[in-house]
Amino acid sequence: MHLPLAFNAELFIQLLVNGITLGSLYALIALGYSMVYGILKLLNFAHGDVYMIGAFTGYGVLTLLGGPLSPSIAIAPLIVLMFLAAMVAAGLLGVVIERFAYRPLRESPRIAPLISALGVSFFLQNSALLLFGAQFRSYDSFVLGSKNPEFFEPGPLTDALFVVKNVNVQLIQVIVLSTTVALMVALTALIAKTAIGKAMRATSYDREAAAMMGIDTDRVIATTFFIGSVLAGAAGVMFGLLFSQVFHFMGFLAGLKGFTAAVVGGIGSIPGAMLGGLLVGLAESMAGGYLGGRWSDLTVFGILILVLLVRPSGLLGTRAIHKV
Amino acid sequence: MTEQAFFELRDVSKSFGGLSVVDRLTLHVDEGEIVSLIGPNGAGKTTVFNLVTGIYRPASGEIRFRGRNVAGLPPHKITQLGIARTFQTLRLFLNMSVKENVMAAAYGHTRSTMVEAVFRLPRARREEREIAELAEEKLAFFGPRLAGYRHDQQAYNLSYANRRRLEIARAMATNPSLLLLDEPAAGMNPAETHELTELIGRLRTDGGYTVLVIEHDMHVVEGISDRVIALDHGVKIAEGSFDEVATDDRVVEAYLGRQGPG
Amino acid sequence: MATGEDKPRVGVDDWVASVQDRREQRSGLAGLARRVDDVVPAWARLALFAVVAASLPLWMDRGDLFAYGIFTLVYVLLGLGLNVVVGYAGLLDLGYVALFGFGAYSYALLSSEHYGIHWPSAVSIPLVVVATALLGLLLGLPSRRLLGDYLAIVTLFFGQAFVVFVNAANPTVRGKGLTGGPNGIADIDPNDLFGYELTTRRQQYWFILAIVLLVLVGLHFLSESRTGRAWRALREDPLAAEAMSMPVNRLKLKAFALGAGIAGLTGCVFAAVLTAVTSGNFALPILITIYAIVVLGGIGSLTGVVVGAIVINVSFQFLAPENPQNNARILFYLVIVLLLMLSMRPLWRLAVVLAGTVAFGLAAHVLAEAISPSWTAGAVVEGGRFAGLISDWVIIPSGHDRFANGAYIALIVAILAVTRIRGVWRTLSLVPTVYLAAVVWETSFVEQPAVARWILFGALLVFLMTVRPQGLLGTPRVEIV
Amino acid sequence: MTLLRLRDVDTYYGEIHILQKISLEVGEGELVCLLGGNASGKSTTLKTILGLVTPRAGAVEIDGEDVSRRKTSYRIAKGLAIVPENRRLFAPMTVHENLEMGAYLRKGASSEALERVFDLFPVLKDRRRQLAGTLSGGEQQMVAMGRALMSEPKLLLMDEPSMGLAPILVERNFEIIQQVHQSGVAVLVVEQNANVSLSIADRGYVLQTGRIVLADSAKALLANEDLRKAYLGR
Repeated sequence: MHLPLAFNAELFIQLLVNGITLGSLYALIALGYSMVYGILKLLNFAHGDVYMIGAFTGYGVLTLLGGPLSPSIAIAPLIVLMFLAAMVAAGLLGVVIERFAYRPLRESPRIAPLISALGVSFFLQNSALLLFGAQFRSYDSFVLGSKNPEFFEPGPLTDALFVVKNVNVQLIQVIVLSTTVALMVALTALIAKTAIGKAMRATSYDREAAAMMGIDTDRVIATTFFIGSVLAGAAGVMFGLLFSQVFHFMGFLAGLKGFTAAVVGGIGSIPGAMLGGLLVGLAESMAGGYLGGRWSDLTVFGILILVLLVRPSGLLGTRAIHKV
Repeated sequence: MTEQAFFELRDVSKSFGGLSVVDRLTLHVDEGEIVSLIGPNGAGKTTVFNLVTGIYRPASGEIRFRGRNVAGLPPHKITQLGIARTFQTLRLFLNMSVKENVMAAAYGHTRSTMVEAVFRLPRARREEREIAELAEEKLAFFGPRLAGYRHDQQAYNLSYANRRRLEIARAMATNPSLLLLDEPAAGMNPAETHELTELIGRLRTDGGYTVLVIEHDMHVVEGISDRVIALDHGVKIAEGSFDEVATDDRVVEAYLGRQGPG
Repeated sequence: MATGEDKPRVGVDDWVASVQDRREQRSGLAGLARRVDDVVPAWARLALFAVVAASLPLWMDRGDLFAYGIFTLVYVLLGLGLNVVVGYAGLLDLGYVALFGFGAYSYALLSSEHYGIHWPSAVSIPLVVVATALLGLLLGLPSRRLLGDYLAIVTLFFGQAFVVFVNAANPTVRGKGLTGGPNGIADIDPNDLFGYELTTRRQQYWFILAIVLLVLVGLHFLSESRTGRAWRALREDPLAAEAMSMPVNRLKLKAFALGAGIAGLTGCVFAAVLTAVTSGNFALPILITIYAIVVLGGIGSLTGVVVGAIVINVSFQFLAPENPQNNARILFYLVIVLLLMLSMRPLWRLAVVLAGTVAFGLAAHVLAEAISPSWTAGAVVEGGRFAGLISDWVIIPSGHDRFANGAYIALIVAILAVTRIRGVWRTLSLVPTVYLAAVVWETSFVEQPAVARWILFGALLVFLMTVRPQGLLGTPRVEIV
Repeated sequence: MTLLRLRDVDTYYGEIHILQKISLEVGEGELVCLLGGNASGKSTTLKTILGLVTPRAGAVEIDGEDVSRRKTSYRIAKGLAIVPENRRLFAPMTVHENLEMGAYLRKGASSEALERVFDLFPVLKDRRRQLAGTLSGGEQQMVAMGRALMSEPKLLLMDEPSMGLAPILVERNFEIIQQVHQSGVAVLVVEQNANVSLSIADRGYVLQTGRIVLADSAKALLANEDLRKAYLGR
């Protein structure tokens, strides 16, 4: 094992850039957890698998349209199409899951929907395993749109958009980050300003009282699942583009980290999810770079424990005053 | 006031997110007294109970019980020292039987360990018997209302008034000397309220408890209180006999309204 | 209705007096099970279970005794331990299976060829149980601050960390990988009764049965003690429990430790029976299985755990990949019959479904053929005289593995959906569902029975929860507001 | 014209039979009170009216239409509004947002309705940007009332307007109920404080262990011997 004796600025910046991109991905997943938890107090274990299905949907679109080496349409619309398809598919899946696995359990003890969620997660994971096999499916985004496919030349996605201290910041990394930020801003506006956003807040605070105001809470909850799942679907495609591969088990760990990000940032808070996501992404990237890959997950775990012990309501969460 | 009161709050303050809920509150209860705490909604009455029972930790001040400062102790320790309460919102163990609810509260003054329980050793068996007797005795305090055939019913089957009674029985099973009752008459009809008024009296005469009670029903307050303390915005605005407090201008303005008591 | 004496007195609510009249009679199997559970005293149930269970080896062959008998008992033990944590104390512990694994690995280290240590069970088992209980205590520490789902996620991480540690970390101790990595540890000693080694399946079975009975009795006594009541109170309302003199944090740790101890004990007998351990035995699917057992039986009920373990393990072994495909066929017929029964009343619905299915199939077939002839080019597996008819009806693409897999998943989703909707919609959606069942069957089941089984299991969990969230023997929690 | 009618409603909570053949009605512009001890089934009756629980048998009619199988939002849109027990404000939202929620289904008319609510409770106008959870108990009660009036209901449901409130607030509450009633809105007061509610009501029902045991004019009920003993006390 070698210790970095001198501070290596290039390595650090590389890890920083990687961490931020990874973090924005976790932030998107975290939002889905956060929103669903906020409104139903339900730990939606299937959320990570919705993200996985999103990644596979993007893969499906890519394959249908000729694959990465010889796409039948231009790259920009291809990527937009992949995102759209994955977001819609994931969104619908989220709504279906809510309708059939969670809605019948609204009035049940807390453990019932949790077990149901585990069941859904299990179902989705193994379905993907059965359909797509255990091997990794390659997005090959590295060569996507390559000028010379025969020699596997890097495609435009990996072009350096700008350079910091000899570290290339790739186009795809900028796309991921800016998409995330745009989605966050849109979501914040939606929740703060629109009628459905206010209805969501009202429903998450007191579902029955919201219903008494004439708010169709079933629809509000379905909408929440839809939005959260759409974001997860987008994250799934991002993962595929960033790491060039998707697999049936990818949802489990990503889900755990997404939830960690949500908790660390403070459940129910949108900026909290972003912050938590970045923190988890950076921690994973830094731990992986400096300590070795096997420590990265344990580091994330450590952060979770630490934050929860010091600030149980998360960094940006509001401390609930328990009425007694 | 004696040098060392049975129970007293000295300059106790508590605020939530900058909002002061209890502000330098000082009050005392002597042994064997029945004292009522009144005041408008949000005056901080229930917060006082939460501070006394250790659910909240006071920002400053002392809560002294039999000469010992209990502020900052965990709730179960405070209960074991002899302060027990009921909850305004009713927090029974709904999916346990009536008798079990009372028996569970005997935890603090029983000692048998898990191992003794698993092997049914003599001490565990004896304590089980004692707990069961204790529960029956406390439930018997409420006469036919919580009579034998109800003991094995799940608590959620009870009517609202009976739930309030069961909460009192449960609190009694912790063997307290000070009972804090949070709106015991809420949700009771006049006949039941009348019965409750008598019951609180019996808590002192037959049970030997000292009682601090939060109540909105002025008939109850009038019927039971040795002394009444009125709070508003976390501050004591009046203290004295029922008649003194009920005619106090600030109490009338903030709480009773122009029609006065009743 | 309100005649004479029946007329309630104004001002007196007599809910309790009338509650038995107001409770509906539960119908069906679950209702019957509940009534039996209510009427038969605990000792009689235990005696019945003991007698039936003890007689098992007398008529079962060795393989079945292992698959149906020993495995069920292991699941019972695991369920009992988890029931202490989740059922009694209401703490969501998703790291439970790691404690089971810790017990198994610890026993393996103390009694196997791995390091050449061969301590007798009388030493190693108590040691392992205590160590696992301590580890459980450690795992329970976050429960002092964390509530509900937060605790669940932290413990889930712990479970993952255990698998990573065993598989990947595998630190070198005394010149050897401590946990054997992915290969695990083999050549584990059988349990022994003060020197007498339990080598036959019968001996092992009876040994585990004795442990199960002891644990059952002990837990029954414990649940009727001050600790058991305090746990239930804590589950109902932690704040009220604390205000009623119960040291909530210490009680949580006690539950964690006891549950862990039982898991450790199970690990010891499990490792000894299997003679080898690998991390796969302690991964997520097993955790979910244990939860399913506890939840299926009805959380908090000892009888429920036993019933849950029997139901789950028997159906698991029944569907095991090693078993002939016949079982899968029975399952499919069962599903179709069940679906049809759901729509039996009124009778015209059945006719509609059957006719609709036939028509639907023909239409689908024509459509598929029109799109691409290869979609219908596959051969029917069986069918005898009807082979021709069937192949004109179902869609069977040539090279149909992927298609069959998809159809299988779609079928399960469709069945789940059918159970959740009512009336005309149910009748309508039954048509494609029954058709799908036929397609799945005729395309000769799916390639990977193990995976297919887990899919079915996931769906069953959802189904069970949405239909009967309180489990078979659990009482629904009611609140009158 | 009957605004609200319950016909032989049977409601279950899990396995327990709560409401047994409940029938009641509220006419246009009427002030009716439903009396009963806590857990006599009053809240369940309200939930059945609102569609938060579904009756196994019987019908709920609003404005002559059977809405038994309709969603809560549909019923609210037909002119119901409720002031729930213990107010149930959305504490982390502003006063203004709370009021907006009351008019969730009538977005067009909300600014006018808002003015009317501010006329009724001038103090809320100053506090419109404040979070509802930080108001005093009395102000919260005003928000709850105002929120219900935002939808300009034909029938206002009041769940336990005196429960757990200081005497001064109870008094104010009933003044406002009368005021609303005089402006032509029908009101169904669900209460166990028979004294106050019967004194302002036209008619009343008494609910006991899930059954209606008395139904009469308010005057007759006040004179009823059983009722006096149980509810008017002393």
